[in-house]
Amino acid sequence: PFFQQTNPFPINYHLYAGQPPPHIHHHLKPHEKTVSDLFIPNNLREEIQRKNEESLRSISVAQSGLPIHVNQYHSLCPIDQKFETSAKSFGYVSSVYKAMSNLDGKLYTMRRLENVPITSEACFRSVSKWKSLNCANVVKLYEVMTTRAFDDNSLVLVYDYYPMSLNLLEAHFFKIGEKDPELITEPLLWSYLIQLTNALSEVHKAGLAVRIFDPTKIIVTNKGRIRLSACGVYDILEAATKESPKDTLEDLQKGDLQGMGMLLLDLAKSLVFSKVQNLGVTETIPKLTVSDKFKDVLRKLTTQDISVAQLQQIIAPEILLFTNGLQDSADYMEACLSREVENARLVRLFAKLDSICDRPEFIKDGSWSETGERYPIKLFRDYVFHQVDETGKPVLDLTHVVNCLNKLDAGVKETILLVSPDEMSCLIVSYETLRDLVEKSFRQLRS
Amino acid sequence: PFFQQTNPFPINYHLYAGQPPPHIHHHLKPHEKTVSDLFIPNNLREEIQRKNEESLRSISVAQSGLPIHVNQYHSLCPIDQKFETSAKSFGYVSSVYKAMSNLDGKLYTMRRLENVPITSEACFRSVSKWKSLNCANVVKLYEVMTTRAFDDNSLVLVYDYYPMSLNLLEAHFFKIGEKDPELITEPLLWSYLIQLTNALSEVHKAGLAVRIFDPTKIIVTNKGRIRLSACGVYDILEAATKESPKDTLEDLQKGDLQGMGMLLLDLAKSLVFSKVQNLGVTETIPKLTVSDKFKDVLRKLTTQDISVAQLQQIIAPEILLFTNGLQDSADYMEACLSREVENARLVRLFAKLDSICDRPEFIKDGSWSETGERYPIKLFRDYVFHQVDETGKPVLDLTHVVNCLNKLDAGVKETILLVSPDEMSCLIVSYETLRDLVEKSFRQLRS
Amino acid sequence: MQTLHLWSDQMMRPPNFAVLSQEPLRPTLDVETIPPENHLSFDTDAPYNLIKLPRYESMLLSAWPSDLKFEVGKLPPQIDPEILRDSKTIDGFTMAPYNKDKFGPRNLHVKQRPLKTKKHADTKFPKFLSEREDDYEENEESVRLKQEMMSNAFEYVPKDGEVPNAFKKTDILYSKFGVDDFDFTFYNNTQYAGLETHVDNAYTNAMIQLYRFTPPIFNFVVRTLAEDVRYDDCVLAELGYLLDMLVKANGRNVVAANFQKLFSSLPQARELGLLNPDGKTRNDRGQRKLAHLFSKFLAECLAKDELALYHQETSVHVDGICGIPAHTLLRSPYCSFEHKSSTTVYSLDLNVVPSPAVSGVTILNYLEASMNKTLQHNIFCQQCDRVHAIEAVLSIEQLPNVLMLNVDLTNEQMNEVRGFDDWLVPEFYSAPSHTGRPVVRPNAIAGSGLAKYELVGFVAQITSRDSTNHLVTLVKLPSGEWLLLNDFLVTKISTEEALNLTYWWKRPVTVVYRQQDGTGFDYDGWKSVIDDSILYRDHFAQGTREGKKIEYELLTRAEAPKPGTLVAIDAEFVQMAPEEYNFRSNGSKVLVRPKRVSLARVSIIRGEGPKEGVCFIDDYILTDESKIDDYITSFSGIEPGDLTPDKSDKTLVTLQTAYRKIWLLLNLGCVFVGHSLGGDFRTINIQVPPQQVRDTAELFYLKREKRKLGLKFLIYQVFNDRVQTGNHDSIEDAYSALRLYRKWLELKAAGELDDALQR
Repeated sequence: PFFQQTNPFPINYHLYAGQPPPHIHHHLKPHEKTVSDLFIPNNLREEIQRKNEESLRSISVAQSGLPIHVNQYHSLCPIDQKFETSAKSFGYVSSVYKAMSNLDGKLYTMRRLENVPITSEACFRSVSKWKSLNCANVVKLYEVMTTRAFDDNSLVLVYDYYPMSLNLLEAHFFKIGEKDPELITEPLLWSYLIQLTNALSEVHKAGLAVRIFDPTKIIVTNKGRIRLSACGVYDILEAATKESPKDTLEDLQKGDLQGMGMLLLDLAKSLVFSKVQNLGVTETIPKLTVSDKFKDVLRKLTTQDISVAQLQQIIAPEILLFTNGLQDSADYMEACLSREVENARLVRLFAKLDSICDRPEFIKDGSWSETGERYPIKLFRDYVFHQVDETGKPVLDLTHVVNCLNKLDAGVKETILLVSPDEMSCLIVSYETLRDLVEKSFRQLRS
Repeated sequence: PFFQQTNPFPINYHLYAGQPPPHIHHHLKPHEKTVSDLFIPNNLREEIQRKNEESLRSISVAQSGLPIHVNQYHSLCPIDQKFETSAKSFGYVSSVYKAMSNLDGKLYTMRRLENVPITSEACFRSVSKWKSLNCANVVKLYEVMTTRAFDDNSLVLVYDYYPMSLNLLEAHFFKIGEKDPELITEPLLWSYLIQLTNALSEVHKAGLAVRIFDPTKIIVTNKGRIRLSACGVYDILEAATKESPKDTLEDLQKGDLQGMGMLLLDLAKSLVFSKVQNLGVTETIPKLTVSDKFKDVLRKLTTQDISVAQLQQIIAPEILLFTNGLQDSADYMEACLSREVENARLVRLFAKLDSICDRPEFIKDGSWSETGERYPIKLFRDYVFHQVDETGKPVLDLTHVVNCLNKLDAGVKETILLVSPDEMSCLIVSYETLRDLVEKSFRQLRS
Repeated sequence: MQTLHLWSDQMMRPPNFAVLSQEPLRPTLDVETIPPENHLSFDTDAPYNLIKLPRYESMLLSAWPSDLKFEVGKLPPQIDPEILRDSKTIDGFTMAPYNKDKFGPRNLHVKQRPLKTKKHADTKFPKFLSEREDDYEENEESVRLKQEMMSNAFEYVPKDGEVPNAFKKTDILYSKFGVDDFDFTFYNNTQYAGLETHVDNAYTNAMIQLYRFTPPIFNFVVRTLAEDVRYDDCVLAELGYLLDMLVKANGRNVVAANFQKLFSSLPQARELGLLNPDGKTRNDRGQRKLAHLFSKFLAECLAKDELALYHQETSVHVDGICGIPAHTLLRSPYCSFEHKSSTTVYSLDLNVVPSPAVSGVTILNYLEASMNKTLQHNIFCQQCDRVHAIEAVLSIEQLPNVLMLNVDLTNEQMNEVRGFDDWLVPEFYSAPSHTGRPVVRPNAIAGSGLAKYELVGFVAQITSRDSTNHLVTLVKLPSGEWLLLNDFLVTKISTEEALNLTYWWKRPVTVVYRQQDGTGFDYDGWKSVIDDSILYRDHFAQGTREGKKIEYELLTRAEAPKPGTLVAIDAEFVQMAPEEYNFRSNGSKVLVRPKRVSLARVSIIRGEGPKEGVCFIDDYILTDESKIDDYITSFSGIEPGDLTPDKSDKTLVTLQTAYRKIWLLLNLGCVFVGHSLGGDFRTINIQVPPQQVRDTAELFYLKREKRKLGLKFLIYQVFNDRVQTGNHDSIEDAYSALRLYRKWLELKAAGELDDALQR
């Protein structure tokens, strides 16, 4: 035995899979919610799985009528967002696709605007600034191009891809499939305010302006986390339509603060049951059911009575609180990850085994036959995967499978009894020998 | 040795997955990956495994001479920390153990102070406040008790357990095992300042004071993340020794700011090569090689010329920057987790496929023959694992394997072409159909 | 020494046993039990590290070689359309035969290839004209190379199941010099003009060519050019100009610009969804239906315009050529409801699959099945006051002179057609029958009075390996040879290849037969009856000429142009769309479409006679100014408002009016003088034979420097005059060109031309 149990408590086994730090509680009762609840989904695995599936979703070119590729981007698949497709975003017919880059194998989001009159490369002047902007609350822009791949003159912007992301309107006001819209609460509003402030600070620092705070152009990518999407579109369109810019950068940046204020105000309105839709901004704010501090921030933003620096100062305590939740969420993810660290190893092992087994070229050379040198591997596979009970009924025991594979992986000296299919002969072999056989076969594949 | 590890095999990290030689990475094109790029980064995996291993470490009761259990906590194991064991922290002989709770199966840290004269439950007055404090930068206190389990009169405080954590002194000034101390940089100092400010704000909000900013009582739990440990000890000791409190809460809280300033100053000193150790605070600060803003903050803190609220305001831009980094690291962890969750599903899929394929009882029933319903699965396995190049040489393509299986798992609509072994006919089938076939075969096995 | 005893119940055979030199291995007991709570299952997400990895001292088996490289980002393998077209679905599985030699061995590892936008078409493309090293004397080598490339480009017999080059989609490429630099002549070795792509609705090219090569339709359409059309939007006239141009081009490339401009402006065309900027598509059936719809729409437009043009109540010509009286009988199996109606259609949809026959199924079986078909519909029956099924019986009583058949089958049904070898019959016989349905027979029966129908041609859909589709036309020339018209690629091909529909990449779209009556093409049908009155009168758009500036003097009958009459012409344009580039933010830039311009003004002055130099046509073209991208006033002299009736003080006419005048001058034999006329004629969209052109830019061409001189520069050099001091004015420019031409004649006569050019 490689392990000696001396304690009466089975500590080791129990703990093999890591656990989240005890203080991160989950599924608290509604009144017990903590700031980390803003960021950690209740069903993290499910959500991750859905995201993975969404990333894999594909559509055949014959069905979609989409081009096979647009420059290096292929496997285009429309992202069905109620407020994105076909709608005239930015005054042009616009659609959004998921696409894979042939250069690095990553997925990207492709925003296409039809028939934008781009006549000069000068229209892309602002792109390099957007490209070099790295901010956790801004969807990164990678490149911009015009193309005839769609059989028209399309402007295409390539951004980071976030599977399963919804825009603010979808996330909070529409029932998508089974999923009810998430209720807006004051902590959530603060969190949005902070994230938008972060985005805005970084954008302004880069010498740019956001220019649009449209709830359909802000996406919720993970629980509680938002990002400005569709950045840079306005700059290009303005350059393309040759209108001389009306406002200076300074004006635009001031406008950003107001735009952010108006967006938050609209979101905050949903907290109020009575009709406040038709009231002016100044009349609406006092009616909101939020704290005085939030009202004050809203008032300052909507009246352009504040700078970014001042805003940061005012909301500093809330930002600090926000860091608390984020730290918990990072810790939680790490803890979840610790449960999964052995997965990759098993995938590699399975892939190795399946690559050598039943290979047509090996079958021909006779090494899998009863006298062949790979025969033990064949018997071992039967032993691992094809167990039966006394009545000959298949037994499906994942524990047995993983245990056997772990031992094979480590190549332990333990020996096992492998019986031939005709049950007339048997083989006693150690995991170590089996491992060497597998390794040898694998090496032969490569040579 | 004082105790013997019952888990006597340290993980041989270098034998786990193998790291490609660095020069290989230099010659890779963006679309080329090595096996290590396809799975969780080695260093993260290693860190997680070390943490798991540390959590698992146990010693036999017979060897340690420790009690079998202290109330519900069992499997006590000393945490070997240079500056914790045996040393007279807080003026008492003190030791720290890892222990598991019998109630929830989780691990906790147990801090034991020997022979503290606790005479009344009034000494534990502040404990409830500490227990209800939830802060990402404070190690949570769960309970406090006195016990005779160690055959003496010990005061025991139970905290969250963070495996592999080091205190600030260990982390930055001592070489632990193979690991060199981490260099202190100005961004790190800012990050510490923000985290300490967060801890301090929460502690003060709860009507408490930290009272001690000892570098050995602040632990680094993950990269760059610090937490105040040993909270609440002073409050209890002070009540126990029945000294009437010298300072009001307000004074103590003011002192906290100064304490934090002094700690940061000490850390900042390590940036300077010349001797500044013997200078006074006001002379030291100008000599530090940090930005003026940080010097200004240090000056204000050390001269008690600032409130927490003011501090928050001053460092608001840096807090915002910190949230940016936190969001990125949470995203990074989620991305890693997402990949491993995918792998977990792949392993089950592998196991399913291997359980149904080549089963002797299925071979007999003809469903694997060319007209059988399982025939596509057979062809699919060949397609996934047995690729060849133009010359008929086997090709090992892990990305192909993982991609195909992921698509099979998700049951995407994409169709693939499966060619029969005689290369005379082919089958056009979607992953969705294949998944249904696999599921059906697997169900049949179980029925 | 140990002793081994062997016990056996086999008396006859001694048992096999091995002599072991060491103690035999025994299975070791797996002592460590895994606690139940650590068990894994297929149904839960319990982590695998609940099962411990044993101690290891050497590299784990699961570790893969760290130097192996794997590629990501590959394009998912596309299933070859050829395989898909051979596939059949049996028991829910789609199966197809596989050809290893063509598609490669099974489970072939596909390498990652960088995706690039194809710069060149699949066929090897000749150099741009500007890149030619020698414009004039082509040496042997370059001639040989061009020959080789051409025979390659015109390859029409498939090799290894690939789409032959002549059938592949061709694409115009642009150098920095624009469309003029593209060598269209390379793609046409016949006297039959092809149509350029890169116009709106280029998908209609194939159908237009099919009309062009159907003599009764061609003759009727071109004959109407004799008429002085006095209303706007006459599709018939516009198609007339186009077909006439296709003939006059004599093998040069033609662009259907004016026709497309009119077509795109028709509201019905928009409503029907016919405005498709580019016909290239991945939806095969959709493209076929679009082509059918266009053909039907076009035939109806022609019939409608016939009524308007000849002030008739019913169509005589169009109905007489291709009208098919169709009767619909609605009846109910449940009640006494019955309703009959009759209409005339101009083409027949082949959309019914005939009952299966053992062999020898041809288009005739489909035709028969489609001539008399019964459909089930649910309607609300007014008699019964409820919804119930009715039968709609469609029947055709006789076949027209020109029979247009739209092959309206699904992709699967199309796959069946592929299986029949001689599906597309070159001829058949037909006669009315007493049952009401015409009889169609593959062979003549002596004395039965059957009319003989001959295949005129058909439009085919060509699918490429990347699953995109485009349309080509295959027609039979009067000589009996077959012609392939693939946009601007035109070549003769063998009858066998033309009629072969067994290829995976070729599908019939619309097939035209005509009754054999000996009618041939009548290219000049309009000549004897031509109405040229428009030359001698004003015909302003929207009537009025109040307050207009008139800078011309109308021609009089006494001055009627004769063959050889010299006129000078100049035209001005406005820009409708700028050059289109593919830009990328990494700085790359590729021209994909030249700028699009539209005729804004044309001036023609007398080139001889007592009034030489006096303008007689100065037409401004009525234009929807909201579509103008740039007036380029400094070049065109056109200013905002000039082309809108209620704002302009110019003499505004419709494009068709202005065009007709130029077309009349051309056909009356006038010789056009002007500077750089190629571009002008291209934009006016007219084909002028070289012998009717005197281009001063060509006449004063500097051969050695390969330089064409500007008008302004030439005038200054030759006459020391300054012209074009302000914005361009087409009257002035036409006059300048006339002066230059006169000077050129002078110099030429005196033999001083070369000296003058050197100065």
